[in-house]
Amino acid sequence: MMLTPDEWTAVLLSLKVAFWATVWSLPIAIAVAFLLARTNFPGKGLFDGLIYMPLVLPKVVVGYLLLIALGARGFIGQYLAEWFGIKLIFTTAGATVAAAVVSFPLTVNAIRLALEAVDRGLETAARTLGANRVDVFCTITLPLMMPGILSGALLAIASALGEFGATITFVSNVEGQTRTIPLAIYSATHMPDGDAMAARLVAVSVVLAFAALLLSNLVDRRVRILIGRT
Amino acid sequence: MMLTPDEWTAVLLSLKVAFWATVWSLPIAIAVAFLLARTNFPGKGLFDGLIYMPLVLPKVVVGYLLLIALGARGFIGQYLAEWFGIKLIFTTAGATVAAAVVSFPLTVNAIRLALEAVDRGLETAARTLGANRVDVFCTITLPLMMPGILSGALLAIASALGEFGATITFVSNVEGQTRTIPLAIYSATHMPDGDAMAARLVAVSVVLAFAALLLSNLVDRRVRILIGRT
Amino acid sequence: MIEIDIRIERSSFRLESAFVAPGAGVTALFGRSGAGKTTIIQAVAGVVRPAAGRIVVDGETYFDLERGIDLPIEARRVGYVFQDSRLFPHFSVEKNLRYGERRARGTPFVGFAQVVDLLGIGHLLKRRPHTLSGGERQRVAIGRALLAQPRILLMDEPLAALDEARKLDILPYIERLRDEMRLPVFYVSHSIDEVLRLSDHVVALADGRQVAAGPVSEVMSRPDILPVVGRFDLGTILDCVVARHDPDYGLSTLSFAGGELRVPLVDVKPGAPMRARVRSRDVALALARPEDVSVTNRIPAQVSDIRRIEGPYTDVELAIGASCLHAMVTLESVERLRLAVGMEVWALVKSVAVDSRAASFSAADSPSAPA
Amino acid sequence: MIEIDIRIERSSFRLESAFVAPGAGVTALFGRSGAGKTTIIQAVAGVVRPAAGRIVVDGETYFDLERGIDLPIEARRVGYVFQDSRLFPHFSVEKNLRYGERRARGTPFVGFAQVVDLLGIGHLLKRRPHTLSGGERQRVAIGRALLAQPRILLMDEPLAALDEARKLDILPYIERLRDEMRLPVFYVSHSIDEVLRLSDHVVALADGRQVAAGPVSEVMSRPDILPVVGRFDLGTILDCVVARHDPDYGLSTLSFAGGELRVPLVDVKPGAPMRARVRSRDVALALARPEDVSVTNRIPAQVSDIRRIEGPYTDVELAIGASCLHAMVTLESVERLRLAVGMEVWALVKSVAVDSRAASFSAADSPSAPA
Amino acid sequence: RPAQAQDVPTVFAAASLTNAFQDIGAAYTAKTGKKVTFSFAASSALAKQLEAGAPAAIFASADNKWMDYTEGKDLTIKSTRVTPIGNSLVLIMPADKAKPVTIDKSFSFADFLGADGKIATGLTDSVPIGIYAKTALTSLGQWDKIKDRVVGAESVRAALALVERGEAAAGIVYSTDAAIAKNVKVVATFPADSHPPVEYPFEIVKGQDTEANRALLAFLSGPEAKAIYEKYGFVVK
Ligand SMILES: Nc1ncnc2c1ncn2[C@@H]1O[C@H](COP(=O)(O)OP(=O)(O)OP(=O)(O)O)[C@@H](O)[C@H]1O
Ligand SMILES: Nc1ncnc2c1ncn2[C@@H]1O[C@H](COP(=O)(O)OP(=O)(O)OP(=O)(O)O)[C@@H](O)[C@H]1O
Ligand SMILES: [Mg+2]
Ligand SMILES: [Mg+2]
Repeated sequence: MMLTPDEWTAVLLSLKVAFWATVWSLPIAIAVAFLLARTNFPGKGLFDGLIYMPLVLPKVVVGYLLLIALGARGFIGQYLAEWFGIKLIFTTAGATVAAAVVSFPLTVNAIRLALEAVDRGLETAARTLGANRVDVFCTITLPLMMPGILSGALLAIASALGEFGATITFVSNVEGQTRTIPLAIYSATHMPDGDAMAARLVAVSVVLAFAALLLSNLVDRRVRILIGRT
Repeated sequence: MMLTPDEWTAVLLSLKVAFWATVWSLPIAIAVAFLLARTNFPGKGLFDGLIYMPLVLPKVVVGYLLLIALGARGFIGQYLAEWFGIKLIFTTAGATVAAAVVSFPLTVNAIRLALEAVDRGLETAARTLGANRVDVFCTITLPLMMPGILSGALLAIASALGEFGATITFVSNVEGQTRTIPLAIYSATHMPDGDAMAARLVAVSVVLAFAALLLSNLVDRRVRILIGRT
Repeated sequence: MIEIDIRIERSSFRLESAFVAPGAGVTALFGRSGAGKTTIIQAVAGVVRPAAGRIVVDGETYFDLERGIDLPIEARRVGYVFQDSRLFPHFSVEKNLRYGERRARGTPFVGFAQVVDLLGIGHLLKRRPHTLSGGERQRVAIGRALLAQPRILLMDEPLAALDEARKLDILPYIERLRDEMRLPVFYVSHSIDEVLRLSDHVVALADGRQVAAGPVSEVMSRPDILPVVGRFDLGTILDCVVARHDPDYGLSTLSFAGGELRVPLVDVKPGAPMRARVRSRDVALALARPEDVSVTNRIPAQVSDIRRIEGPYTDVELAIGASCLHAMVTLESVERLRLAVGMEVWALVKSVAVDSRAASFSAADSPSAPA
Repeated sequence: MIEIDIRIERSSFRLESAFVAPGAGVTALFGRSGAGKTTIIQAVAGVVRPAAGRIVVDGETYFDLERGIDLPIEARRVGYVFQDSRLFPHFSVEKNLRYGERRARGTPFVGFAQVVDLLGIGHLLKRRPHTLSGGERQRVAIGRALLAQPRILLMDEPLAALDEARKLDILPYIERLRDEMRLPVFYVSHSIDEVLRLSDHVVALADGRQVAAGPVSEVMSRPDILPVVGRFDLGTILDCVVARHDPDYGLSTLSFAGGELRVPLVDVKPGAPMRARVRSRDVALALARPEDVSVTNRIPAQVSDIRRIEGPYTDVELAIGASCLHAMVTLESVERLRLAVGMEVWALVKSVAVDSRAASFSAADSPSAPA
Repeated sequence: RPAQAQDVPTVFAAASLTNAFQDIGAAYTAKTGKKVTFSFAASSALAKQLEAGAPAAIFASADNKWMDYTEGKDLTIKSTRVTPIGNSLVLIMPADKAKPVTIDKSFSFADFLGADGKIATGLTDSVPIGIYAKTALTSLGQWDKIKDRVVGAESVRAALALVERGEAAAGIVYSTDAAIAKNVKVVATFPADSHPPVEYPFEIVKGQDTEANRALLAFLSGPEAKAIYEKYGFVVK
């Protein structure tokens, strides 16, 4: 199957966005999952609810909210630009943020479930052996919740690969910057003669998804052997 | 906050769609999660991959594929209509199918994680006490994975409430039939004075999401007490 | 009758075992940590699949590689008390107990109230498993297995987490199951006391090999069993018949081939068979019948063998009529008394030191009192 | 010194306990299932927070409600061997062992090779915990706790899953920790043998109440301890000094206030203090010094008390010089010998029946041999 | 409910017709007492649904391409086509920066946009407004110079939002959209010869050619409707 150069650009961009969205959101998702599963603080319910918002709102609305918040004139965006020189709108970085935000509830949810399944008795045992909370988290909790983290990462990658609404609304469709596979497919399906192109790109998406799944399954198997859950 | 009758229609329709999508997809998701977590069969990798497809593909493509498959002339849809008199296109049933399909990978993933965390030693113990596999599943496995099922249900409801792309592509935007909140928001943004309406509907989405979360948390707490994971 | 003839392969472990155990009574699985005891239990329960062989319990084939039989776990009706208790965390203690009861087939031989009472778990019924102490958990697990009205009871160190007093409470009940219900029991325990008291049959394992299998009196007097039982627990088992009771003094007299033994009162009708265990270290020897000593049992015997064990310990084998008794004495005593094979001596055994129990297959209709 | 004075509240359980245990040596926590033993251990480890009171170990305050001190678990440096082994499933056996070792502070008092060797787990190092048998798991757990070089060792039924032979291997090592490292140990066990052999101090609990606490010889001879220890394990502890060795016969002579006792050879220098435990049921009485019997220890004594226990069992308290010894004899013997308070008798104790061990706080530089 | 599609005709309409059609629908019901339902979505989505057998009565597309597509597939009836309205293409800017310009062959969009200003419109290869914009820019000889400055939004409304919020320096939208937007000003109208005419063709769907649907189509292109179209800024033909 041959892709046109434009399509190749879209595929590579999608991979880049999915990769970075996952890399950035994972640690934050782990931290948030930890807060939700293990701590209690005032306003936790609200926080919990906010986490699910990107899922429950139409993605276009999410994109619009991102635009309002993180656009060059947005109430956060203007400071990002002023202080750090970070520009999100119309950039790949912005597409990454959109993908990360949309996949965030999924990632958090997967990690949280895994975290709750970790035997706290093992954590206690580690502490009696002289490990402090951080140490325990890194050496016991984190490895034991690896299947959940992997699953969360897979969801993040998959949903980043498929993200359309928030991306196009927030960062629009700029060739080579924000035009990921879904945006290209969207365009294709809106062209009377775009079916072939759409089919090619859908096929690429499917292949990528399978590759991600395969990789995640391989890693998962290794992880499960490592943590003795075979 | 006052909603117009049209808006009320959309809200009630969204609730109906989210409810039925969840009710229908949960048992299937449980069965699929079980297949994936506990069994091995040829083509399992392919099956696993297919489950994630609705997540990885742009929702518009998912809607388009549904249209091709389940539309009145679709290769499945024509038999549905002929044999069972089931019509999905333009109907609330179709919107429900779209919502269920899109949320399916999320639900399966949550349930699968929970299923994998169930201690198989307890299942063995139940079998030695005379319970067959089905009995064990109903009395031991299912209750123990309840937090995961709840979490999966919450994800299903949330994503059904937010589903736009697949719905509008598959069953169009028909008032009272398929115009759920996200579609109503879409329509609102195409009206000169639609911003206020869009904002109202977004607010309703948020409220619904919080209500669902609250409910799920309440149930979750009870479930956790019941299964001794407090 | 229970026939086991299996081979099990594990990544770094291979077990081979073949024995026939009586269809009622307790079969003890014996051996050091990692010997394969749990593995055998698991094979009987159907949790582990042997690589070859067959398992037949009471005429019912659980597993037979050649005939392609492999009964599912739930059809085997085994009452499995796991080494870890495996209570259902989402059920109360009561529901845990009822779980197997509700699924039991055949006529129940034991009732809910009876089990709860015996195990002393009445005050725990409404509790959740995670709020129980280690021993409480194990008691509930035993109750749960019993109430499933199993065809065979598989007990994997069931009493290890229990205190002596509780053990002594529960042991007679297991004996009763064995005697009254004729329920076969496979019993894993590291406590020789428990094993000797309960078992009719012993299977000794070492590193997956079956070292010995047979009736307890036979296996336990084999010298190659020493590393397993430990020096202090060497002893002799005497097959006796209850001769008479002396309730005033709280003593019973048992007669065995070659003599009589007075032991703390047993709750068994005269004429019934009994088994008495006399530990070697509890037997002293005298050259003449000593008078004016508190030792009640003074039995004439003949030295049939003298064997050095280790350190100061010497095993003196005595022939008492057709029976045999072992005494453990110091080397110093052997020399001082000039003991030699063929010498006539008196064996001194304190009544309070004898463990006696109703022999299995007896017609006894009540459990023996704690010895 | 370890000071415990705590109150713990649980939904359906309330524990109150206050005792002072020596800063080295083993303190046994004793009591029936559900009495609160694990709960105390957990409070010391910091896993359970007392509602009130204080816990001071070796001058370091772990917990003090009033002063607002509550050291985090990891700062307490306790070596906790859990009732369930709690090995880390994602590490190999070796990594489990190294986990605490790498985080240990202070100079290590025990090395990796030493621990692996002693526990016989060298062949398991590369294995994963889920492939271990119950006893293997527990051995690894013990090793892991030791290698963390703890300030206090908390052992919750550590040997319950082990076979006798393995127990006998490990016990001397725990004794060695106690004696050489002067490492205080809290020890929960249902085995009186273990407790008596290891402990200097006993805390007896019943339903959350502290029934007794104090030196083992004191607590164990209190009559109200009977329900806990069980009739068979009543006994007397004699504080002795090693008088001389007789390697030819494999015997040692211990002298105590009032007499001498010959016991199997102990590996302790003459002059060193020892402790010997004589079980009541192992003591027989004679009115005259019996000759020509294998019993080595024949000690003149005076009957100071006679008490009926239950059934045929009677406890005869003997005064031997300044010491006291208990004999358990049948009622029949009491009558036959016409035993009465004040009578002169001979106490007969077989050498092989005496448990002797190096008394703690001794200058002994090697562990005592298994008795 | 399959019967409902028969009883009440469903009109497939491009999303940009939302407001006008709702008003016209109300007027139709008021006048005839008959109900009508609408489904507003992208013309492309509607065309695909027709292809999949959606039982719509009338298809109102936002451009000729998709109407040609359905005609080509024999989904709509060519002979019923009416094109009552059109639109014009305008250049807009945020209200606070707006300065009128004239677009002709000499007008440089690059200079107009400044160093890194972006120009927002619909997706240039799929959303109708984007296609028109690309055609216009190409015919003006500007496309190659600024194509990397063109940001394609998912719809006209989204493009408008980008300009309203000042994220894009300028935008190319329909005059109808510009008329209702709040913080933008039209700074120029594209010459009519720079792009094909912007037209909204309506046709009856194959198999729905009933008396009632003809009447409805006639009403949608009739005088009452035209008044409403005008109100919303459409160019009425
Ligand atoms: N998490 C808990 N919540 C409520 N009650 C508890 C909890 N854990 C233990 N208990 C109760 O506290 C009491 C003491 O428990 P503990 O575990 O200390 O007993 P134990 O002496 O160690 O017994 P065992 O020998 O059976 O292990 C028991 O009655 C137990 O049921
Ligand atoms: N899942 C497994 N995979 C590989 N080896 C195993 C597995 N389970 C047990 N083993 C090994 O099989 C051997 C026998 O184990 P088993 O549990 O039967 O021992 P056991 O006699 O019950 O010992 P214990 O008294 O310690 O419980 C051990 O060496 C153990 O390490
Ligand atoms: Mg075992
Ligand atoms: Mg305990």
